[in-house]
Amino acid sequence: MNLFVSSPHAHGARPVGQVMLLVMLALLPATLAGFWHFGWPAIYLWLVTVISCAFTETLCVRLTGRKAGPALADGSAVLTGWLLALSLPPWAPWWAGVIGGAFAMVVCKHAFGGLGQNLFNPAMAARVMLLISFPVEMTQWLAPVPLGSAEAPSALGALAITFGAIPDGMTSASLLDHVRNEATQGITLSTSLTGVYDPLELSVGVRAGSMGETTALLLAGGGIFLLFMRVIGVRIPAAFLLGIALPAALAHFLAPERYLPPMAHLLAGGVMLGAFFIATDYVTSPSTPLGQWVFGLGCGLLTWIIRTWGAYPEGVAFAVLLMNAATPLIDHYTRPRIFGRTRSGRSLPPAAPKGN
Amino acid sequence: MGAPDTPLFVRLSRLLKRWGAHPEGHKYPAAGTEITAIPLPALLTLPLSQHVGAPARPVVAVGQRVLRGQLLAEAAATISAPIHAPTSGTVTGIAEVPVPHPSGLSGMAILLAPDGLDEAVEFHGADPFTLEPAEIARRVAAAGVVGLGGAAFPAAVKLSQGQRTPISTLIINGGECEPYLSCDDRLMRERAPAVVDGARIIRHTVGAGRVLIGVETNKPEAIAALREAAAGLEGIRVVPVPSRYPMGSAQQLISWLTGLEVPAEGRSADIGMLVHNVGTAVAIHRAIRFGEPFTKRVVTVTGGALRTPRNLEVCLGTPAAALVEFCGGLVDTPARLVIGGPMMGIAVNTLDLPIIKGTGGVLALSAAETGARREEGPCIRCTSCVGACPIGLLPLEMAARIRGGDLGASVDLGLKDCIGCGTCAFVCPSKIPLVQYFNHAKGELAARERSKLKQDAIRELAEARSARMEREAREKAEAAARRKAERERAKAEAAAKAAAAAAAAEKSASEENTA
Amino acid sequence: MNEWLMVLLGTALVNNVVLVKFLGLCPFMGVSRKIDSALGMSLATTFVLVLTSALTWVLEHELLAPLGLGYLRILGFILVIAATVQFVELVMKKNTPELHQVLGLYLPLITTNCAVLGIALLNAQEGAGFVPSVLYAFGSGVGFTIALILFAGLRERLALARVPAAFSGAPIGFITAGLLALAFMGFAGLTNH
Amino acid sequence: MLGAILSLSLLGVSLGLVLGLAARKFRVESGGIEAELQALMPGSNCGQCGYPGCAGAAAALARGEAAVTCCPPGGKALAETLAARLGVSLDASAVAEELPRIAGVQEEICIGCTKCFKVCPTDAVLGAAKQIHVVIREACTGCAKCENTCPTGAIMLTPVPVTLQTWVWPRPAATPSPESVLAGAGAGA
Repeated sequence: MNLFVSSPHAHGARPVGQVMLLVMLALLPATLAGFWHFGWPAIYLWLVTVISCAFTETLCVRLTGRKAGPALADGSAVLTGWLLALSLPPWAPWWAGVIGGAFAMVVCKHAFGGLGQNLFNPAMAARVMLLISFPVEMTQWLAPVPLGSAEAPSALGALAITFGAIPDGMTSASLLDHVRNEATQGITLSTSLTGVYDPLELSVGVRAGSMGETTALLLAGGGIFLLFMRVIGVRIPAAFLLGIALPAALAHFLAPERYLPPMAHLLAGGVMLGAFFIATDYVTSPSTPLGQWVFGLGCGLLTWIIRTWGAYPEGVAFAVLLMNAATPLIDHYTRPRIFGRTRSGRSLPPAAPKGN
Repeated sequence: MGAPDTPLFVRLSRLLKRWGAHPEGHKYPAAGTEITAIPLPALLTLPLSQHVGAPARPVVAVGQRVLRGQLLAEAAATISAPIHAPTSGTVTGIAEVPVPHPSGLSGMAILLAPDGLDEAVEFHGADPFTLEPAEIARRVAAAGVVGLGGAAFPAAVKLSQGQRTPISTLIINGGECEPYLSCDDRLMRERAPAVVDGARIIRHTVGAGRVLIGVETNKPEAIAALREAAAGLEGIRVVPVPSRYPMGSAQQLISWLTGLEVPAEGRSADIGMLVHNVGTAVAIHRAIRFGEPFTKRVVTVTGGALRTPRNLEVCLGTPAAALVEFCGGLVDTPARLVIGGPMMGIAVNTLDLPIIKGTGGVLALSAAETGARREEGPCIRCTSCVGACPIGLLPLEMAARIRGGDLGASVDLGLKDCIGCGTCAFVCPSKIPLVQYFNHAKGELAARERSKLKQDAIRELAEARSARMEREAREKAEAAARRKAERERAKAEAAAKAAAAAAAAEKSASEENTA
Repeated sequence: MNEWLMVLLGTALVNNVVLVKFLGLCPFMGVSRKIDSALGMSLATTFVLVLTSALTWVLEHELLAPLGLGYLRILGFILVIAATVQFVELVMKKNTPELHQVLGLYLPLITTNCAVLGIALLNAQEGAGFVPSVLYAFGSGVGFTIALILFAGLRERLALARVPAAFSGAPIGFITAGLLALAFMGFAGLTNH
Repeated sequence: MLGAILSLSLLGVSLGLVLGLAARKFRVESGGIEAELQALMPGSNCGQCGYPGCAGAAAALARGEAAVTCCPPGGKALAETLAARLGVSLDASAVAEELPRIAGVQEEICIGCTKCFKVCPTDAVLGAAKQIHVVIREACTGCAKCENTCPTGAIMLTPVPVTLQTWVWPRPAATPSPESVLAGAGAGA
């Protein structure tokens, strides 16, 4: 029996490992759809990335003199690898997954002290690092080639893609890339979007993009599952989606020829993945209720700004990183009101009792 | 929810702010058993400090025979409470014994060996409505009644407080939001008329207009019984409140029932509210109507490692072991023994501890119930604790700063507003002992405050000493100077005398010469 | 109007003085432990930046250029900047002692803050007009402020993190700064439209 | 060349003039940090810091010679206050959390020599010649001066016993071996 055991003497929380498992469960449908859309190379890339994360996590934990078992068991490393894989071009070369995974684990997580200590979302930081360092490989999208279709590479042939190079003529542009390219040539949206933009197609993933970008519907479904299971709160995803939809709607209303419709913003690119799975990362998002609204809105708004005016066609990863950087500040300035105090922290005045 | 006259916007805001937690109740089977009295043990141990405030001062001698209800120790200060003999017997000692305290340290206690005769002193009951409020408060104080909701704050202090500030609403707290405990539940079911009468006495004492009895919805029988007892009585309303921890905290209950918040640096009386626990109401009822001092209470004895959980009425001072034995003993080695409820109770490593005024439960929890003992994990900033905190604090940030040794920063974050309810630690997926961090910091800050006071006192002493030394030195120097001056004057005088004498001699010589 | 906004945006975000141009790293690492002092420091720097860019513009265009003394630019600028900072410190000490207490150690740092000299030199090199020069300096100050305050927030959290000893202190500070710079790459191209 | 020399000299002289005038106009009496520090010290002049009394320690602190942790009677609280005032960082764990100790008299061997109460800086020892001395616990700083002068070893420092009133919850033990090999307690130097 131990003395100095503090109350409470009962616990009612889901352990960390279970939380991570639920997130993975929510990601599963979209991932499977991604596998189906992009075939074996995508599966290999996913495997390589997850293994890279798990391996580097083990290495780091061992280096700090602890047992790797418990650290791996919480599933956070696998989840990071998973999210990173979902945000990469599905036919990216193997080394992208390996370098990205190692960067995420070593530089973004364990240099800061491991789980719960990092300041930036490891998956997104790795994604941005890869994009900046290897812009060519990181923008080679391709139209879905569903498993079993004629163009789909076989399990063996796919090895040549993941560990070699993408065969010529396979690449295609994602919607956002396409719009960006057309816009630089002065082509108006109504022309450039003809035959390319179909909300239905985008929501089921028949579009070029990364695995986690294409099946918006399944991702949103997974997100709603997490909301329902109370793994994530509603504030960040709702604010994220609002933060991108509102300015997009306003701009599209004012100049439909220049600005994409809000639906396209919501369904294309990594918004669904970002809003439900990336921005909601506990560690790197604010802890105050108001701060979570600010954070989500900021993510959405920055995404829209970068997509609309920036040099990069997709801004989710940058927006999340930028808001990660602002998280401590947001927390600092959005402390909740304490019971019995005003927002500024002064005690409430004694109220004269009402006559009865 | 039937919270009366709560503004609509407050009710709507509750949908957004869902503080608290929903621990598993575990109220049954104990809640289904009637309150049973247990036989007297061989020795009653009555700690002098069973309440908030100064320990009581013994007024009996070792070897003295006392009767039931006789005063054993008197209140030693304004905030203190007397202790009475629960039965007749002999005082066998006044000594240091282990008391229920998280430190496991000992405290002074009166040891009373019952003689089995249970002879009582004469009690003087009265009709409360003919008594002056001040007289009621005095009698409640003399009966040693303390708040039975857990804090054990002397009840009479709150009653006389009510005389200074106008009280509009009396709230009787039947929340009993702690899991496992059902002593208040049984009290309300079995002694509803006493609860209601106690409430009426308190209302009379403080001059409150209305009485709200808040009971969590998981106690429908208690609500029914109270409603029956209060039927036909003007201004007494039984209000069901949602079962949510910590609804039984006075501030949360007030806020839920009236929509008003107690100022952080004030008391509930500041907003015209007074809260008393149902057990306290019954104790006040007995103290006034029958003149009985507070010497017995209902205790829930339960837990997965106990054979037959039940509610017992026991004399104060009975060892917890006797209660457990009466309930058939343990079926299993308990993972943890707890005095009080599982959320705020204290873990102990022995059952040889007396039941005191504030003890609501004795729990023998199995390993499955405490949750497999796992080490503290890193904080993943999931903010469960932020959502759960009924006060609106940021437990994760406070704990991080305390861990880093920056107690001042944790105070800036609102450490002093923490009520220690444990909801944050309950919902923490990493099992971080948040409550211990906060208790450590609060204790450490109090210790620093004490040492600062001591240092200020010491500084004064040191300054007084150096002033004294200076004065002494000065006086010495002055005295020396005086003596020196004296000596010199004497010397000078002597010299002058000698010179005069010499001159005189010379003169006379010359006179002689001239003569 | 729009053009000026672009200058501001460009200097504050896209070509952030600290995170993209890597100027002024000394106060960036030195005065970023507390959000409050970071705020004071960055406001002071912004003030000095604007003031000195105006003064150095006058110096450049009224004295050095007419006399053909372009080669004395660095020397002259340093002289003016140092004197200005000293002056600001004196005024601050007198009028806002609290702020001075916080910044006391760091104010002289502004003298050697290469961002201040750098911006002045860049302005002179590009031969920018008076208003664009001041605007450019102001935008740089805003960028410095944003970077410093963000970084201060991050470091306040870092102070509570269980950073391995090998990384604790400056190393993790630089890693964080690097990741922050990575995030700022997202602003690239914002002013091209 | 001449122009360069002239213009730079002119610039320097005029700037120097402005600064000189400003230094006069905005002159601020330098605050007595030493006095401020001395007010924070316990004031018992016990000498445990190794400086001549609290004033000496305050002076040393102001010069940056003494460590903020130099005052044992002040303990952790004083160290933190001093660190905050002087703007130096204090590793809270570095302050030895020594149990406070106070003096006590063993009646059997006390000979009533009065030496101890003559040296006590806070008058915490009471007694008279040939009488057994008593220590007032509230006034004792634990400076050990009495212990050192007592000819019979009757006065000794003992740890203050922890009571129910003074007991403090211990800080939860940190996660077992958290990065114990590579880890430092805090970061952000």
